[in-house]
Amino acid sequence: MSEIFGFTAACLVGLGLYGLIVHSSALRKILSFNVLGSGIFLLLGVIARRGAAAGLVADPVPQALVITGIVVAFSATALGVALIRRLDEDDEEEGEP
Amino acid sequence: MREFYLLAGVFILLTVAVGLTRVLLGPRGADRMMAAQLLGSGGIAAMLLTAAGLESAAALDVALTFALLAAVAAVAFTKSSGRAARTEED
Amino acid sequence: MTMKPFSMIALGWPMFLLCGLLIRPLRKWLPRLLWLAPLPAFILVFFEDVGAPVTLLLGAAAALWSIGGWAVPSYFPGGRPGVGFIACWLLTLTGSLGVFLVEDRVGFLVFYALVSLPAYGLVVSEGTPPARRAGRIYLGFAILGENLLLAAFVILSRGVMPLPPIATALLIAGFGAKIALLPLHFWMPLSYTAAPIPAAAVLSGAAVKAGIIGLLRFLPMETTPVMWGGLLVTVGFCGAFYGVAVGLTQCHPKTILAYSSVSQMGFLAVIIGMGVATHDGSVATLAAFYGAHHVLAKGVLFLAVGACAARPSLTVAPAALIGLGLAGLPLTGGALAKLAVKAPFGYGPAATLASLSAAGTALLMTHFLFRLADARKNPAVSSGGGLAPWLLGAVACIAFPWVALSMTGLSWSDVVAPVALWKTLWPVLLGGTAGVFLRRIRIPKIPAGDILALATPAVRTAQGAARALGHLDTTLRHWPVACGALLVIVLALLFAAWL
Amino acid sequence: MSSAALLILVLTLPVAGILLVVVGGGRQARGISLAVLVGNFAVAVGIGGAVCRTGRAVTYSSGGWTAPLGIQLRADGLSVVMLITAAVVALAVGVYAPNEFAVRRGGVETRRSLAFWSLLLAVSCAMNAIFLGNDFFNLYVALELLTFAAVPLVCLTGTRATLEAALRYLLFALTGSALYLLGVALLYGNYGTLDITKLSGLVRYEPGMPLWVAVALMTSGLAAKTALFPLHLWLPPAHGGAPPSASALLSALVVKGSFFLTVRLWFDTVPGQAGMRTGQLLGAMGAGAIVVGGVLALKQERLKLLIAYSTVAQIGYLFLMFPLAGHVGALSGGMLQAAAHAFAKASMFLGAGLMAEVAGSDRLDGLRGMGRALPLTTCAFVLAALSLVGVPPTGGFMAKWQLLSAAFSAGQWWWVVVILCGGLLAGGYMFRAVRPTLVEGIQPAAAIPRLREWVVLALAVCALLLGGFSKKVLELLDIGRPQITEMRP
Amino acid sequence: MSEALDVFTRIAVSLGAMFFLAGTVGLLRFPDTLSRLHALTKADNLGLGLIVLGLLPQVAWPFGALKLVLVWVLVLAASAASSQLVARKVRGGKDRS
Amino acid sequence: MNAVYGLFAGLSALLLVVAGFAVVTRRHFAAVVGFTAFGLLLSLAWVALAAPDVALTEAAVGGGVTGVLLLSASVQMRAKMEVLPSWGVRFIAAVLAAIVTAGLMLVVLMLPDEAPTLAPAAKESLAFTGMGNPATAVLMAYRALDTMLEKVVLLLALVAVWSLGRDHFWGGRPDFDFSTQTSGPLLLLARVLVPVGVLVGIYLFWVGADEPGGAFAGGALIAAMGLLAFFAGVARPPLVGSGWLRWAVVAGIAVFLIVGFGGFWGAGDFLAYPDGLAKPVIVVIEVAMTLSIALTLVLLVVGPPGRRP
Repeated sequence: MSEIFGFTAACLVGLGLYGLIVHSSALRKILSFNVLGSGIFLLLGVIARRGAAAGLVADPVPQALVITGIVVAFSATALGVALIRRLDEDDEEEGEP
Repeated sequence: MREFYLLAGVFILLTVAVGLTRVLLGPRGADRMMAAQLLGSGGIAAMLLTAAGLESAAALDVALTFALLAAVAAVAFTKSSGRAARTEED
Repeated sequence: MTMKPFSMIALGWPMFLLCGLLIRPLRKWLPRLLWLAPLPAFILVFFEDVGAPVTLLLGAAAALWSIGGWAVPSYFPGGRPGVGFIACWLLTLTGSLGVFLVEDRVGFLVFYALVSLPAYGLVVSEGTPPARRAGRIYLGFAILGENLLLAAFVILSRGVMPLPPIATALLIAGFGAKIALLPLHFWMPLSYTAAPIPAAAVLSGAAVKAGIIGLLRFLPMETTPVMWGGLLVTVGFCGAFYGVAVGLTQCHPKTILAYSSVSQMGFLAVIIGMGVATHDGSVATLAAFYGAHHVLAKGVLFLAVGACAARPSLTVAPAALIGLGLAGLPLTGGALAKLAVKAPFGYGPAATLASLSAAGTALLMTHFLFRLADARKNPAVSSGGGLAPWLLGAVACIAFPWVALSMTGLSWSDVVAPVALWKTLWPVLLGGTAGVFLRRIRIPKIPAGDILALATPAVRTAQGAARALGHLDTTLRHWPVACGALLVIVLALLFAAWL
Repeated sequence: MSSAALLILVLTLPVAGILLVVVGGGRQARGISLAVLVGNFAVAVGIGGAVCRTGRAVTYSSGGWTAPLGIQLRADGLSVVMLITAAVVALAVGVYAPNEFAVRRGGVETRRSLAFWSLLLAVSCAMNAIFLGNDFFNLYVALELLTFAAVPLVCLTGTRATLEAALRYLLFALTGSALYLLGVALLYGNYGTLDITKLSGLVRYEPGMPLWVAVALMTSGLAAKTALFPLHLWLPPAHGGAPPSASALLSALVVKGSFFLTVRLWFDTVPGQAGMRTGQLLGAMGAGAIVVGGVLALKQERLKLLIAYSTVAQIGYLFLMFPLAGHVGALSGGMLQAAAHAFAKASMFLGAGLMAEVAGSDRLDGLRGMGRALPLTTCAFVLAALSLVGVPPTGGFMAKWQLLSAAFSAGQWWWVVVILCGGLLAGGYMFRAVRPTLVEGIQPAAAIPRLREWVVLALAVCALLLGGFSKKVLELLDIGRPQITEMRP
Repeated sequence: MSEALDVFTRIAVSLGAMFFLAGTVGLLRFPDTLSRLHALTKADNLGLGLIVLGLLPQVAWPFGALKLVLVWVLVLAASAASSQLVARKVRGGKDRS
Repeated sequence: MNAVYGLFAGLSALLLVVAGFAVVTRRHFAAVVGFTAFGLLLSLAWVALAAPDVALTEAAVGGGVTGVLLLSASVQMRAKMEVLPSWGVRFIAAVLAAIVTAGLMLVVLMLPDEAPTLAPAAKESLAFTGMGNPATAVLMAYRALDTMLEKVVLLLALVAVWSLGRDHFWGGRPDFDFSTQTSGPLLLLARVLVPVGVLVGIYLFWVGADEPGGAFAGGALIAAMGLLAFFAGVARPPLVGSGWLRWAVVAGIAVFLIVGFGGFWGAGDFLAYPDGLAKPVIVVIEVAMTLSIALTLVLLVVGPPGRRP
């Protein structure tokens, strides 16, 4: 049954990739990257759920990987946004001397 | 009973998701924000129902977290410099 | 890199002198000490058994480097060439001697690179636009040759016997680029014309022999298939006559000498080719003997160009002796060399062609001598430097073949026999007479580097291709394109792996 | 502590250094970092010694939790060579780092002093983690660490162009690592482990489409981070615009991180299993890199951009090892190229930095007279160029030798043509870079500390020595390699 | 007893869901931003309240119940404050900092 | 079971619709709002996938700090509409993405029927760690090295963000939109929400050892509360040059390292926990980590210093 989420994950990956290709603004690329990342995490979640065994409802290892992955993805988002903001500030300074 | 919770949760989710069309329609930033707010409280409700439906105590904590964070995004929206939000109105 | 201990000293010594450049007070003196650099290698020749071909070539090369080194200060204002020139000189020298002494393949490539690449600094040291152009072309060829040899040597080191044809072809092409085999020759006239006279002397005399020793060592005459010998002979003869033909259209004595080098190296290739074609290993020594004579002869003729403004009388006559000697004037070193290599040619058409090429050499040399005589009035060509080194070189050039005669298996009686005398004399007479007549005729001028002029369309095509690649790069560096390419690569990899 | 514990030390030492730099502020940053980098080098050499002594790979399981549950660190010959290379380059960059990154005694911390030193240590840490990692997710974290260290290095000067380059780099690198992570997820889903050793045992018996999807995703993600043609969009502006110390790190080390992972994937995880075509595809991209990078390098007017495009081209050589996998010389040739390029390229970028400091810009036509103004640097420049062109006896030459040898024994002559063309192009663009420095000219007087020049020269000499000691290096590379019993059909 | 509670829960939860539906309709159909805001805040707070009320009998006492109530209180506070802020912003950005 | 199926299907559909909206829409602000909604749905999915730890982390990060980050960026964006490439490019991109998606779906179907899993191994070793939550055991014991490196990534991201500041502001405060003129509702919100939030954050990390929760979720929640406090003007972002801040930022990793090397002495291995003391030691690490994470996240969101010290 968790295959449904597996498919969703695949679609999210596709959506993220599509967004990454077509968007020209960096913010949207970051957003798409996050969608892509969520898809991957969701896939790991499905894999974890499928690995339920030994009385555990899910395999904890992929879940831990996802948590680590979320932190990394957030760091990436933060750095990207910081860069965007800085570029915007530069634009403003150039626009309003 | 558990089925009922889950179905109710899905119903609420779907309902508020329809409200998300506001995000699409706008016209103001505030409208979009409100739609997200609605999804926020709807999501919390769905989360509570799911917690009951799946008997997952931790989901309550998730709902709690969302309840705490519901305001933060709205505040971030209102406090961020209003320039872009206003330019969007015209 | 493997070599004998004494070789290490012989090659370490110039490197040691090179380090002297780092010490400021020594820097001033180093140009006057250049003649010392090849001495250990020269001495080594007499004590160490390195095989007859190497002994001959190395001895002659070391001698020429020493004489050339002696001449260097007189060609530069204040006797002080730039630090770069000295460094390049010493490096090229090390490489030039090293290729004879090193025993393993990788080591050979190292010294081969050393004799090829730093010579760029010698070619461009005058800094004029033609010198820079010549340097660029020279370097291009050096790198091309280096790359071809790299590939060839990798195949060699795999130890597959017999050698695959591709390896032989690569070897011939690689070394051919060094010895200016047709059609890889056009860098030579450009570089030798551009280089300062002592540099041109050592490059034309000693440095090119790296290619000869390479051919001798890596295309063993006993085992290389006959076909390749035929190829070498054909290409060599073409070069021998082509060099004469284009050389005759030139005015500058240095350019004429350079075309003579093209011709002579072609002839040397013929000799090697004959050895290969007959599977006769002893030809290697004969080729080396011929080559060794060419080392000294060509080297000192360049010095003659420089010296002739100072004392024309002391220049032109010995130069005539040496120049016509190259063609085989009886009782000169050249005649000995021609006689030594007579054997492999036998009596067939090859022998006739060889004699004709000797006649061609005589013709070209006559042309050169006239131009040399003219040059004494032209300060742009001859500065009148290096008289003493020139005279010493001339003596060495005339004496050397007699000293080394025993190594060729010829005896006195062979040399002074009337038949032998006639055999070597008639081509000289023929060529010389033709040369005198030719002076009356106006010969169309061909720019130095001849077929390079034909390369313009090729250059234009290359520029077009480069521009196209530039556009390709710009396109690929668009975000959507690159990102899409990423996905395409994923799919392509999957497709490739899965099938 | 056993010698295996050195593995954890080389990982944590730079981390400790980062913490100290952040806490101590910019004032002590230089001292702390240099001490840490020296220590890092010593430990790397120590690991090398341990590996050589035992003749086997050294492994360490953190916390005593063995794989697959825990994370294993593993140092084999490849790791050791790259560890030492990275340690040398990082140390050299640290010593070279100009005053702009230092704070005078008693001064206040500056933005750059804090950022530069912690990022330098972070690059070192990430490289070590990548070279030692034996777990694909652990390697993912290390890879991201590397990205986060590399991106801000690009825009340390804060000009608009570098900020844009950094953003572009960040986004593309993130896309690449996302694909890599997707592959990792699929690997785990199929085999239930991320440990390379374990995986290589499992995939031998259960290959299949999911495996190849994972491998394809990981490989292309890593190729994006390595800037393999045609995925090189971010490299020229990033490497060409960053401050020289940063460019040296980026070109010499950072791109090698993801490349090293590709090697781990292909040579350690699925050795001898991929069909002919995948290797050919990777090789074709490498060939494209060699040609396009080389031609573009020929067209550049700015020294640093030229060197950056040369990196694009040189990366191409690295990927020629994949079509030749399984033949003697392919792996060693690629790794030698990675190390030799690291030394030579670091030397060139650092040297270019000094020249730009003297000349005021890095335009090629403004470099005349450098030979007189900066003799040591020019000398290093020439040496490094020779290594990049592949002139004997440099490391670059030995690398090409190995690759050619593999190409011949595989009977794939087309790679020979590519390598030879690449050599000619490299000769051309390096000539363009070097020639102006050797021509007479007048340069404004600038006080460049001799030490900085010596560092540049030392790196170039390393590239040279790598060729001289290539036999030893080749022996070292062989230690701890999995025995590939089955050759490709 | 438990059945009676179940019935109560069902009724409360269903009512809550209806309020959400109403909120959505309001959000979509009301003519201007402020009235939409008005409809929304009322509806979703009430809806959530009803659901919390309905779930109260079903969770573990006292900790779970406390959390449930806390969730509602927090959402109330958040929505009260944030709708104020949004409203101010809509009315002319007086609150601009 | 049908209802669970319905939940899965409904959630999936919503996830796709919302994510599609966030990706496709041309308005930046709308996309960001959509993405926030997406985060919420995603946490629901995590709950449904029996991964409450992930759900908490996703909720705390996605709903809090990421939301603020993206909103502030989108509001600052000058151009409000996205300029998309031509139809052709979009079509090709869509086709490529669709092929990848289809391939992935196929792979999902081909996942082995008997899923390989480390759950038994994790369960078996759980007793040695003294913890009840296997996810935390993975994070803090089995794969503690990952967790440490990931914290270094976080720290490095902070250094990176700081390095984007301007030289003359160095050592100053981030120029985050904190209020100079505080309004009533906001103040109220800050006064009510922040203490509760911090409390809940501490609670989350505290129960993390045995139940879903953990340092990162707790830290992220506290960070969001910190941001709220800045918005309300109750607190101000710290000077980036201040010593305490630096110490606090590195505390988590430092404790990790100390414990790690203590492991050599106490248990013979790096990051090995002595018998019976595993849980307290881990809690010590988590305390330091929660502090560092909360602070780092706040600093990441508020950005580089933008005002003179």
